[in-house]
Amino acid sequence: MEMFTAIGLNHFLTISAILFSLGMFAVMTRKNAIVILMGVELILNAANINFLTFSKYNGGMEGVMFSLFVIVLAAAEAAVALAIVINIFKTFKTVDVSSVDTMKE
Amino acid sequence: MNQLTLSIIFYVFAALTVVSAAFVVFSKNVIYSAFALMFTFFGVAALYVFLSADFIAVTQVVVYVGGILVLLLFGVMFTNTIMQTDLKTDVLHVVPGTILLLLMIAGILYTFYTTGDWMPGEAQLQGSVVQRIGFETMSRYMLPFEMASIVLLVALIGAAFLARYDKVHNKDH
Amino acid sequence: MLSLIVFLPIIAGLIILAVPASQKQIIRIVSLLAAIAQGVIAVLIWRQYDPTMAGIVAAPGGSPAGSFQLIERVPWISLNLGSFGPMTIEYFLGVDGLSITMVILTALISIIGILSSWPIQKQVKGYFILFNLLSTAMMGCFVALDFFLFYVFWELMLLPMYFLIGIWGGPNREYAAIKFFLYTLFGSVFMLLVMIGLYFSVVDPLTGHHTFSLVAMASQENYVKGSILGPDSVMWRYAAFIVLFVGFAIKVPMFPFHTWLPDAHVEAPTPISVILAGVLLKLGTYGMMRINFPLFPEVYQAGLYVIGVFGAINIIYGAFCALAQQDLKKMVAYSSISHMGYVLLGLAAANSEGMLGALYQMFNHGTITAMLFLLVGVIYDRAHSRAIDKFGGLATYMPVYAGMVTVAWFASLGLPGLSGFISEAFVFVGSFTSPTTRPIAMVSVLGIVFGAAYLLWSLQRMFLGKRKPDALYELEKDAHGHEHIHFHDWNGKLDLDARELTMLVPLAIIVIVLGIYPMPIMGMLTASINKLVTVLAPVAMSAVN
Amino acid sequence: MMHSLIQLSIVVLLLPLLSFVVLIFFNRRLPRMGDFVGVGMLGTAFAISLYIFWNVVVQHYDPAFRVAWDFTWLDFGNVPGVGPLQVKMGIVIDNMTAIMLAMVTLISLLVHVYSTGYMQGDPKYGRFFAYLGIFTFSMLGIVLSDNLFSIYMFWELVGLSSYLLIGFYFYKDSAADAQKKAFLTNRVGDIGMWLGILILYSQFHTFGYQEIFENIAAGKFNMSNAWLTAAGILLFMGCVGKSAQFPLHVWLPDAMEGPTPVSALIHAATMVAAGVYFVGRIFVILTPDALHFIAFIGAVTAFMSATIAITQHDIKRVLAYSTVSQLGYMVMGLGVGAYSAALFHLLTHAFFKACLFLGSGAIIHAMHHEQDMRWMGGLRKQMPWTFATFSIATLALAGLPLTSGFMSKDAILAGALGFASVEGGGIYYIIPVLGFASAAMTAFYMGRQVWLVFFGESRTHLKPAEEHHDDHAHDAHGHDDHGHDDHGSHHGVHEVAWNMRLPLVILATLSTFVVFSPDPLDGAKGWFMHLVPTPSTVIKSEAPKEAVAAVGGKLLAEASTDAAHPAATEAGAEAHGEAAGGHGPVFSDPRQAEIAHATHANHYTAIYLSSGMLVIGIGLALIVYAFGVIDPNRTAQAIRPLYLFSFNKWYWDEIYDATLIKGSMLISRMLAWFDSNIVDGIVNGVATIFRKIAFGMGNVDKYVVDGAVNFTAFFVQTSGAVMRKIQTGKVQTYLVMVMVAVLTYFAVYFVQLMK
Repeated sequence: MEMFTAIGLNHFLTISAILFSLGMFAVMTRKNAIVILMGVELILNAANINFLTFSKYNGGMEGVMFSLFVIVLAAAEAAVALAIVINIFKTFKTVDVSSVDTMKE
Repeated sequence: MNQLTLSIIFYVFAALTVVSAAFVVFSKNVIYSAFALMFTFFGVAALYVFLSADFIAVTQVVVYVGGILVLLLFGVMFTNTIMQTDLKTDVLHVVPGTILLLLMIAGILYTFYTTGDWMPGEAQLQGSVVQRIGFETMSRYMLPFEMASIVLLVALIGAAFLARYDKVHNKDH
Repeated sequence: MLSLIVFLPIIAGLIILAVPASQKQIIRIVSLLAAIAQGVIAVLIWRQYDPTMAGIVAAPGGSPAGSFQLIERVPWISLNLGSFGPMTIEYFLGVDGLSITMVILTALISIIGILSSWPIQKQVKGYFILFNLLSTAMMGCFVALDFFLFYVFWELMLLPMYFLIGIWGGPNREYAAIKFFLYTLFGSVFMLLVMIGLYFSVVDPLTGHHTFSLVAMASQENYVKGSILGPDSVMWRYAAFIVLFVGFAIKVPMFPFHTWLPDAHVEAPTPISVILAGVLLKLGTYGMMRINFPLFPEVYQAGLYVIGVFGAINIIYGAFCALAQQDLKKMVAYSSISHMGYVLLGLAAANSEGMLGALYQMFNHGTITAMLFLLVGVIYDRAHSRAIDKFGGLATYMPVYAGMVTVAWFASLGLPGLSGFISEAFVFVGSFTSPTTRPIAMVSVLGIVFGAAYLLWSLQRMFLGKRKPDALYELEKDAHGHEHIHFHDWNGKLDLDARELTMLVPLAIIVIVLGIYPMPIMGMLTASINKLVTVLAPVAMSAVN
Repeated sequence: MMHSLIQLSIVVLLLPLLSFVVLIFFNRRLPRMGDFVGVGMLGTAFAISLYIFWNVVVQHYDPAFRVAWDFTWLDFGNVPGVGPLQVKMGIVIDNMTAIMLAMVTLISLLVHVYSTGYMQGDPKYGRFFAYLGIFTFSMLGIVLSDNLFSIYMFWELVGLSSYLLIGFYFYKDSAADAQKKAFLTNRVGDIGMWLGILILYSQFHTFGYQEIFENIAAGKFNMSNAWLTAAGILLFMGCVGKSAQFPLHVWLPDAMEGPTPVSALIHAATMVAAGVYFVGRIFVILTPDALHFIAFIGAVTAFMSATIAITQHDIKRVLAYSTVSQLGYMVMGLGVGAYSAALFHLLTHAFFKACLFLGSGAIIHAMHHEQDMRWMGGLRKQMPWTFATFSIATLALAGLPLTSGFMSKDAILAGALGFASVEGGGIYYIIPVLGFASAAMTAFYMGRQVWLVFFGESRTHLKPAEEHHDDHAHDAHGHDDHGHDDHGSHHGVHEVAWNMRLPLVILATLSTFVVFSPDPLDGAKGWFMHLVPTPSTVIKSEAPKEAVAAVGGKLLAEASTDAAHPAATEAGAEAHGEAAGGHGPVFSDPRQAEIAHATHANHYTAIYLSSGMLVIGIGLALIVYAFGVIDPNRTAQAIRPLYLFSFNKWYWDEIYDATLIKGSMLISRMLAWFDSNIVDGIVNGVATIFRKIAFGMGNVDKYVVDGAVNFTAFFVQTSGAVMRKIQTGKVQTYLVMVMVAVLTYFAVYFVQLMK
């Protein structure tokens, strides 16, 4: 019971792991490029949770600062990625990444 | 607030985060995914509060929900014609993907629980850290901060260029 | 100068990159100009070459400068590996008697190859870029004196070849391309291991550091005692020799590893066949002479008999297989296997006559086989088939073509007065003079008869006699009662056209001139060959040990 | 400084080549398709050769005459283990060369002249003269060469020109077959010759005759004597191929598919004699064992082809087998040591056989390409010139006294008799017996031929209509494009034009004895035998065997006296009636001396015997064909197996076809099957196995490729295939790979934690 009531480091890490895996799953399996982007956001969020957790339980400010930068970069990433997705859509008339495989040749 | 209440609130938000994240991932409808993602972001923001990072939580809400999510929604709108009701997306390799997902969770958690001498340090963060963030930003993290701003600028210009180039490109043809 | 001749085609490739894909003629002309410029430089090198300088190993004192010519040597990659000391890979080019003829041959065949690529219409831009890349890689292989550099060029060759067969080839091209690629890749992977082993075993006497320089490796006194491939590590040296030999033998191709060649030739377009047979096969035997044998002379001496036996198998087995073929190009491909067997046999002789014959045979086989494949391409262009039995009587209707074929065929079967004879003759002279390979030589002469048999038989079936009832061409009578030949969908000239003659006539002239007076090429080889034989001699080895 | 004769001989050598080059490229642009170029060049060459002949033979008249010149052709530099090594090419002129030079250019010139008539109207008229040019060039090359390497080169070039000329009517399948057969059969002989050359080179690192002879004489041959014998026999293999000796004789009769002037020039007079000439050149290094071998081969060839010639119907085929038979004589002559006799026969045979072939060409021409003697007859009235010259040549071939053939053949037979007696009789008498039997048969079949062709009544009308098709197997037909319509009619038969008659007359004149010797019974008194004496062997003979010493003890004693005192030789020779004996060669080798002596002793025996054989042969021919006492057809029926054996040429073609050709094709098909199914099959099979394994892994599909031969290759191949599948171009797939890798790492990590 102690394990469930005393909210500690491991609880946060568990949530972060689940979030990360779900994000990874989206990136790996979904065909829609936008859902993939959402998956990436989930991964970033999971990372952020980890940063903050360790920051809190270590007493340092590094994690907080890093999570801040992560959020900033996520914003940048989302902007650029969406621009690319829209470009892909204009070129291929689809956002289905499985049909965008010109790299193969 | 006693420990138990805190725990319950934590679990509520944790469940909100995880469930809505799962919904994001498993939903076939992109619009639903996008909205579920909003809940996830909120849930995560709440967890940030638990972690004594209220400034980050606020930033999370502002940037993610206000910015990124809106962007994503725009993306959904752009890439799916409104008339096209079928916003569902296919999922590739569900079974291996799910197996991989479970394996991943199991692997990470196992690592956490077995490796962890995650003993809490003596000095835990307490209370608001907004002031300290401001202090750190302007001193120790000056350079990364500037660089982040430049990256943001470049990303903005790049995004604008990508979208614009596309138009020019299209005109050519 | 050597850098120029190596990288000219790449420069041409870069220029082509900037040309729009629709400007096919410009692309072709740029490539041709680069190849001609390469040819001009090759001629300049030839004129400038001093045949008295031997090469193979460094001049006394350890410097290559007094022995090799046109040396270009700058550090290329320098890494500090901590306890291993500094690792330097050099950009080290130079020519000696072994490579000079190959450089000339490569330049010549490149020109011919580009001329014969003229009719290609599919993705011209990509084709010529790859072709130029291939040209650079081949030339680089022949002039590189740093093992690492050699390896880079060697691997660089595979890529364009793979695409050139795989995209511009015949119906079964993907199979052939993959087969070619995997076979040769298999050979070169082990070469990499041996190369690294050699690096840690050899010290350049001038710098005192480990080196990839082939010149340093060729002198047995530069090997460190106790190192992995040092003089006392007998087992590893044997293993390294065998592994290297197999790597090169695949390229030759030697008997059990030869099956990629007929497939690759049958599927490859004509110019690629020309390059493949004309230059690429030579890289195998060149590698043996430059790297495999001088680096491990005592293993070479121990393996002479085996090499000779494989040579004889190649000669006779290739001839027999050629005899049974129905596809003209496949027959020519097997004839290449047979003729490369002569090179192996000459190398097994371990004396000057045999080695000289082998090296001269490499040059002659390049020119003669180029002719053969071009001629096969001529009939394939017109009739879209190479079935030997589907013609008959062509000599009556295509006299110039038949005359060219006769010259090429007789050159291939080793008629005196044409260059192939002299090289084959000296391969036999050498291998018979050496007591080790004497019995092998006595068996191998049968190859002369069977070589004549399959060539003459195919000549008869395709060109002599009368038109076969199921022939792939039609005869039409004109107003004067003369019969004219007609192919189903061919609108070009029926007999050889100007472009084809431009390719074939110079080759025929080379074949005839070098058959009558071989010294222009042979004179450049003798000093190096004599040096090589000295380096490989058992006496030289025992002196070191 | 080159001797002027050398310079002239180079001109002679190059003129026909020039003719070839000009004609092959420009024959269509020249008037008359350039035949005057060929004739003119050959005329010039002949004039120069005649000058050389005059200078050497008449002015010098010295058996030891020899001029040589060479140049460095290939320079191998300072070869390790050998020292400075050069390959030289050069020209040597001695009496034999000068004579051959004149003979070859003369016959070539006459054939050129003759061809202007015979080949007229052929669409490839100009090219014919070009081919004649390159043939003459290579033949002269053989004659002038001073080393084995260049003679081998010209040897093969002669093979090439023979190939081109036999296949002149290449649109006929029979001609295309014959040319291929000729080239390949010659190649078989050539590889023997090449191995012989290699044996000698491997010891001395030189190809020059003179150096090799000197080295062997100095005892520098380091291998066993068996190798020297092998070298001799192998070099003789070249002669077996080129001179159509048993067992490689099969190509020569088929070579009659070529135009008749070609048969006269190449397949009768010059090229086939090159083999004999070559054996003559290397005569001095032949060991006794090798000589025995050569003698037996020659005798068997002479006998066998004479038996075949008896039953052939085709006029050219009879002559072809007679050529083989006569070449057998020459080879036999060399084998028994009658060197000068054999070469003498080469010369005389060249003239009368060329005359016979050209004569038969005239007949064929006149008969509108009818070659079957059964449908000829009675031609002596229509073609008197041809008849006269043909008869003279026939008599020379049969060996009637007063002809050149008599002198040379008799000298060979005398040599054979002498040889047999010296070698101790027994089986060695087979050689002269076969020789005399062949002489009788030669007289018989030549009598038969002359009678069938020239005497009696014309039988043209007897020819069955279908005969033309039935006889395809063994009949050689003329041009396909004209002449068929004229079959069965003979009203057009008339004497040929002057340009075909003149060569016949000249050649017939050269077949008489006066040209060669003042004494019609003894060629040894003539200039030829004087100028071309049998050279001393350079082989160190072993100690004389006891048996030989016992049988020929007296002879041996005389011989050693000969060696010691040349004067005594002269006296001894004179006792045997040899007027010119004073110039006779002096042999240091006892065996050679004995044979020479015994030959002199048997001179008259040979004359009597061979004249007897001649009488028997011609008499039998007259009895059978002229007087009709014996019906040839009925006789043939009576001894049908023998007749068929002879008619089918001892079944050699069938034997070779069933064994060598079918065997080679079978092996080649087996090896090709082996290659594509076993060698490649292993490669592909391994690939297939791994493809299946890969399927089992669930990630590999039909794009899996083969290509590896052993385990490592399999690994590379499989992973290559997997990689290919993995390279989907989809980032997600790559990501999955990364995750799998990370998880694997986790797994490993956990396993380590467990421990």
